[in-house]
Amino acid sequence: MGIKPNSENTPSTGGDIKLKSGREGLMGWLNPTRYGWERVSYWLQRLTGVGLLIYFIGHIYETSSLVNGINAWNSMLELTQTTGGHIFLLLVIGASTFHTVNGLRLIFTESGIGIGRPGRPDYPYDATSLNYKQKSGIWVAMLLAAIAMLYGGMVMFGDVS
Amino acid sequence: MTETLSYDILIVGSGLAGLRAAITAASKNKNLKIAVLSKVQVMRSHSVSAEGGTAAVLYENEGDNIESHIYDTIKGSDFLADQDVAERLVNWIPSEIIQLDRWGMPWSRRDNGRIDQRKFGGYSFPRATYAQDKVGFYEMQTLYDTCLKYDNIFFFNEWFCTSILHEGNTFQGFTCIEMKNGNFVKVVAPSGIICTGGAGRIYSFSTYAYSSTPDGLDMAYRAGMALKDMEFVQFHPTGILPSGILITEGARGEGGYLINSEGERFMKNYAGEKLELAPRDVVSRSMITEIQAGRGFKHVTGADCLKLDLTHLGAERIKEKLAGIREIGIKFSGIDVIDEPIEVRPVCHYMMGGIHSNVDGATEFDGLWVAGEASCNSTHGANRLGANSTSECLVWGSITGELAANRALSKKNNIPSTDDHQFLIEEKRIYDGIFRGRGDSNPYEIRKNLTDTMDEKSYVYRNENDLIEGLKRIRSLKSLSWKHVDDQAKEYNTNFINVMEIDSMMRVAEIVLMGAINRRESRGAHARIDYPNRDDNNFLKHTLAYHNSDGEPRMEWHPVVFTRYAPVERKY
Amino acid sequence: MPLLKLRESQIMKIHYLTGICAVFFVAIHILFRLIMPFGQSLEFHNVVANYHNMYYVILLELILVFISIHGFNGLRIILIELKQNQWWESTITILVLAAMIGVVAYGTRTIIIGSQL
Amino acid sequence: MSEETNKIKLKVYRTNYNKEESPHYDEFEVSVKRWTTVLDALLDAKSYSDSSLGIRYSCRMASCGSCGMKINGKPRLACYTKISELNDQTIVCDPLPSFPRIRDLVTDFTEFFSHHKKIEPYIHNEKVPIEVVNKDDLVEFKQTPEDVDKYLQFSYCIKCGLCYSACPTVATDTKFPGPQALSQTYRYMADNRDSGESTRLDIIDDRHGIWRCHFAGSCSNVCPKGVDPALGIQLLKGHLIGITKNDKKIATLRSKEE
Ligand SMILES: Cc1cc2nc3c(=O)[nH]c(=O)nc-3n(C[C@H](O)[C@H](O)[C@H](O)COP(=O)(O)OP(=O)(O)OC[C@H]3O[C@@H](n4cnc5c(N)ncnc54)[C@H](O)[C@@H]3O)c2cc1C
Ligand code: HEM
Ligand code: SF4
Ligand code: F3S
Ligand code: FES
Repeated sequence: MGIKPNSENTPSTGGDIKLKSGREGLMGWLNPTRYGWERVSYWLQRLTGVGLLIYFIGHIYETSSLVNGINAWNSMLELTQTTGGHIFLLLVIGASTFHTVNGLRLIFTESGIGIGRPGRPDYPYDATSLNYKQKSGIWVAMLLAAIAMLYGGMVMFGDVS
Repeated sequence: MTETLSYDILIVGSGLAGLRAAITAASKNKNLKIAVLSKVQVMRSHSVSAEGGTAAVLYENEGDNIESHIYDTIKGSDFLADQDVAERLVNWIPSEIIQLDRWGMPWSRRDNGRIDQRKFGGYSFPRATYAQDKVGFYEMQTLYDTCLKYDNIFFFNEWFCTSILHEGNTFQGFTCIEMKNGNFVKVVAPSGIICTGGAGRIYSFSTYAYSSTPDGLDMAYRAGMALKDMEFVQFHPTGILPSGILITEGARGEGGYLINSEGERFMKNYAGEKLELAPRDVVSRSMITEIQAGRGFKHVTGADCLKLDLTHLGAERIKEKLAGIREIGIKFSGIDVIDEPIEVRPVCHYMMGGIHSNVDGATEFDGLWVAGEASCNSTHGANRLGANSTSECLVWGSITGELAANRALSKKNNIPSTDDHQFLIEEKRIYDGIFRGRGDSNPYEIRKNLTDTMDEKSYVYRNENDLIEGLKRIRSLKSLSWKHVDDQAKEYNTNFINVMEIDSMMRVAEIVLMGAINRRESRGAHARIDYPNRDDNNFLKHTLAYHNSDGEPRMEWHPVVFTRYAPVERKY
Repeated sequence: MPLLKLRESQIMKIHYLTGICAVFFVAIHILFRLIMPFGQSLEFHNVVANYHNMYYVILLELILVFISIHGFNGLRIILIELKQNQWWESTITILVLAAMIGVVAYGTRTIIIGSQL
Repeated sequence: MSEETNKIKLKVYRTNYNKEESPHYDEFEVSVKRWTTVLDALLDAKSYSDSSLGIRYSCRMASCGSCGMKINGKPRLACYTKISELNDQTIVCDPLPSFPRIRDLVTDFTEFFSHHKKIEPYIHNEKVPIEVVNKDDLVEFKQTPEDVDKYLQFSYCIKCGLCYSACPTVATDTKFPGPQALSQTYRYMADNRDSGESTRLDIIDDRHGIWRCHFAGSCSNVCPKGVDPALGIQLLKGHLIGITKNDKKIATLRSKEE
């Protein structure tokens, strides 16, 4: 034992005490419990961001077959222009729409725009920042994503040759 | 296992008084190492609950003056205050208000940018400086944040002090339990300040935090210091049911009424001039009289009560100035004070008594000071005025901080002797006597019994029979075998802490009752039905209680200091 | 590396700006897919024809750079939030930068060769 | 309004790592009334069923910040949560997520407090002496009620840590100051007595600083005191990017005549 003053000036005699970290880790990111729409949007933004990045890298790889001539391109098209490929593309369309619209909302709010002003909170407390503008932004993003997927589906599945 | 930690100043208790003392001492000299020990996390101290205001004279140009604040305090105390101490308080506190402003305190303001003040009970001028209705909370936050500026203040979060180490009458240190890991440790220093706050949890119906138990008082008492004026317990008129949470006096200061079941503003019959803003003892007694006359309400729990009406203040005023109590009302009583009067009842709120100290906050031990509610330097005498307590904490916090720092500086190189004798005795007392004790009654039931007895037998009105009955009950509880701790774990053992707290409650409750029995008069908060008048011939003096190794406290008297005001009849 | 010494707020400004620009670029990029039936737009000669349009090539390059910066920075954010120690953080920064440069280089190669086909 | 008594089941997370006890839930039956809070129920269980229950509490009126725990899946204050408003016959109490666990419901706040300390949460002002030395010279800062309203909301914070435990970034990032500390940065920035803005912005504009907040909003969702930390944080970001300007004028001391 021995005193261990740390930078926080909260000394402890330490000893054999064991603590267990309570961090939720990755589970905390999606955390299934009820934290409201903003949490859902946080999670979707992240998911779609990573999804888009993967698609983006894939897309670059896909288009690179161009350099190897028409045969290589066509065989690549054969791989991707399948029903499965189209469904994947549909998800990408949805993801990019959501990510874009919600991303624009985030750019505004994270610059302090449209989020409200501090003021005297009256009980029962409703957080100003979790206002209807934010919520409708999230819903609009989801709605547009759905519409985009619908439209994309019509284009892709409507007249595939 | 005797770990010894050595600091320059030890401050036990991190309420307003403790933190204020720490800052003064720390700013005095960077080389002083200051330890702030608290059984809760530092910023969780009971002071955060203080709501209404801090009294100070700020507006002499508008008619207030120092003289009047002094006189109000002394008159409020029913002339039992030491007058030199009251003068010290009143002269000092304005600078503390300004100091807090410089440190970032969010005082409520007037439109011209100056600090605002509101009316409070017993004052002849609106001088309760306020910050909405969370004064204590904001003050705590301001002091805590300011403490973080100093690298020489060390916070001992959740360290429970059990006893004072001393050599003769010289302070040496404390024995403590670090709750997180259960280690029993000795902490020594040339100077110490006790700021362990009030002990209102010896009552069941109480505004106090659960942590406000008398272990600090008991620690001093066991070490041989006197507890002074313990029979004076203040009952605040407006505690809500069923929890006892406080509705601040500020609610009446802003214009709230008390009404009885006939819808009458009954205070006009008791204090024609000041009405609801008479001092607390007066209002509480009037309320109990109303209830006894059958003009009370019945709360759904069965308790008698009256109502506090704020509806006429209007939503805007309430939301702006009494936001906290509106929240409390809705949450804990189910009543929005904007729409409906709220049920209230007098509730244990403040202990005028405490560890005997002089005008500098010095105790009977060299090197040990006491500040805040734990102290009884006799500012408040027999009845404290609302808003004078946070003032007291701030003023004596800085006074004692300064004095403790001076002593620590002069003894900088004298490492206190580390004789283990007392440490071992204390270890035996708490580990053999309590931790490994072999009681069979449930200590929590004993505690309930004790606090209910206090509620019943030494409430607003007292009489000889009740008090003696109460004392008997406490003594019989004390003699039961209840000292045992079911939880034998070392780390974070709240069961152990609780039992130690109950142990101290026993002794202090006994002192309150004995003091009340001995004081055969009515003065301030101590109202005896059998002796309804103040008796200046026999009882214009302080009660002292000393520890006696054979159990019962030894009671003594102590003179009151007068400087300029002779006692007169107290009318409002 | 001075690039690594950017303040976090500067990095985020870049992140937001690249995001906003991406909205427009990608919109044009997708509109190009829609001027003719979707399947047709993907035929080799149509695609290569696009690559001969100077403006379109510049647009593609910009998309490539901007989205790489934005996307890989996003990835960096996620990864440094996962684990905190000096080694992990510098490794992530370097890897992400390398991947970003790699993707941009690889994509640029396609664009250059494509425009010469 | 009658005084109905109702029996509920209280499921409490129990563990003591030092005794190699594996985590489990203990169940208690507690009778509750309309106003019984979760804290009341827990203390009831502690007093009459199992006194070894580890729990931290003090003020029982939601002003000290001790009793934060996860109640029915969400971080809440035990003393501020009435059982009747949970609408559930089973109440599940877990320790606050993201804090190291000491025992049962008790968690370690050292790291949380140190984040608060790191943002230098005290008034910086070079122009005005912060310590009142000369007692004859008692003048306060000029600060109008409107000036107070700009930061007052953020000083409602009771340091209960609920926001910290709800934040997804905190769930993995140990260096992230968390919503509490960040909103206190805003509190001091908005206070016109303070001129430490650039110092503090420097501290939080760090790799693990303010930008690790992605406006998940959970902090404001759980805050029992209406602090709305998410608001403060986003406004700070606005300042850092340079979109919003701080129009604060540093307050001066009142002159003696005023
Ligand atoms: C609900 C309420 C409202 C009030 N409102 C007002 C008001 O409006 N105006 C006013 O002037 N006054 C008011 N008061 C009174 C005032 O708040 C208190 O008197 C004052 O806060 C006491 O402060 P303190 O620093 O002495 O002690 P406290 O704040 O009570 O702190 C005691 C400290 O001692 C520590 N401690 C105790 N025992 C031990 C131990 N054995 N070991 C280690 N640490 C220990 C505790 O952890 C705590 O940190 C109010 C009181 C209550 C109950
Ligand atoms: C088209 C317009 C786009 C806009 C307006 C946009 C906007 C944003 C914004 C504002 C964020 C930050 C969110 C935060 O701070 O938490 C973000 C994150 C991210 N974006 Fe985009 N983005 C766009 C396109 C893309 C694309 C095409 C990709 C894929 C390559 C992408 C990948 C990411 C990733 C991986 C993240 C990190 C996720 C996180 O931090 O939680 N974005 N985007
Ligand atoms: S911001 Fe709210 S939730 Fe967070 S610590 Fe402060 S009071 Fe608690
Ligand atoms: S929950 Fe966390 S991510 Fe931001 S808005 Fe609150 S700090
Ligand atoms: S006990 Fe103080 S906040 Fe709950």
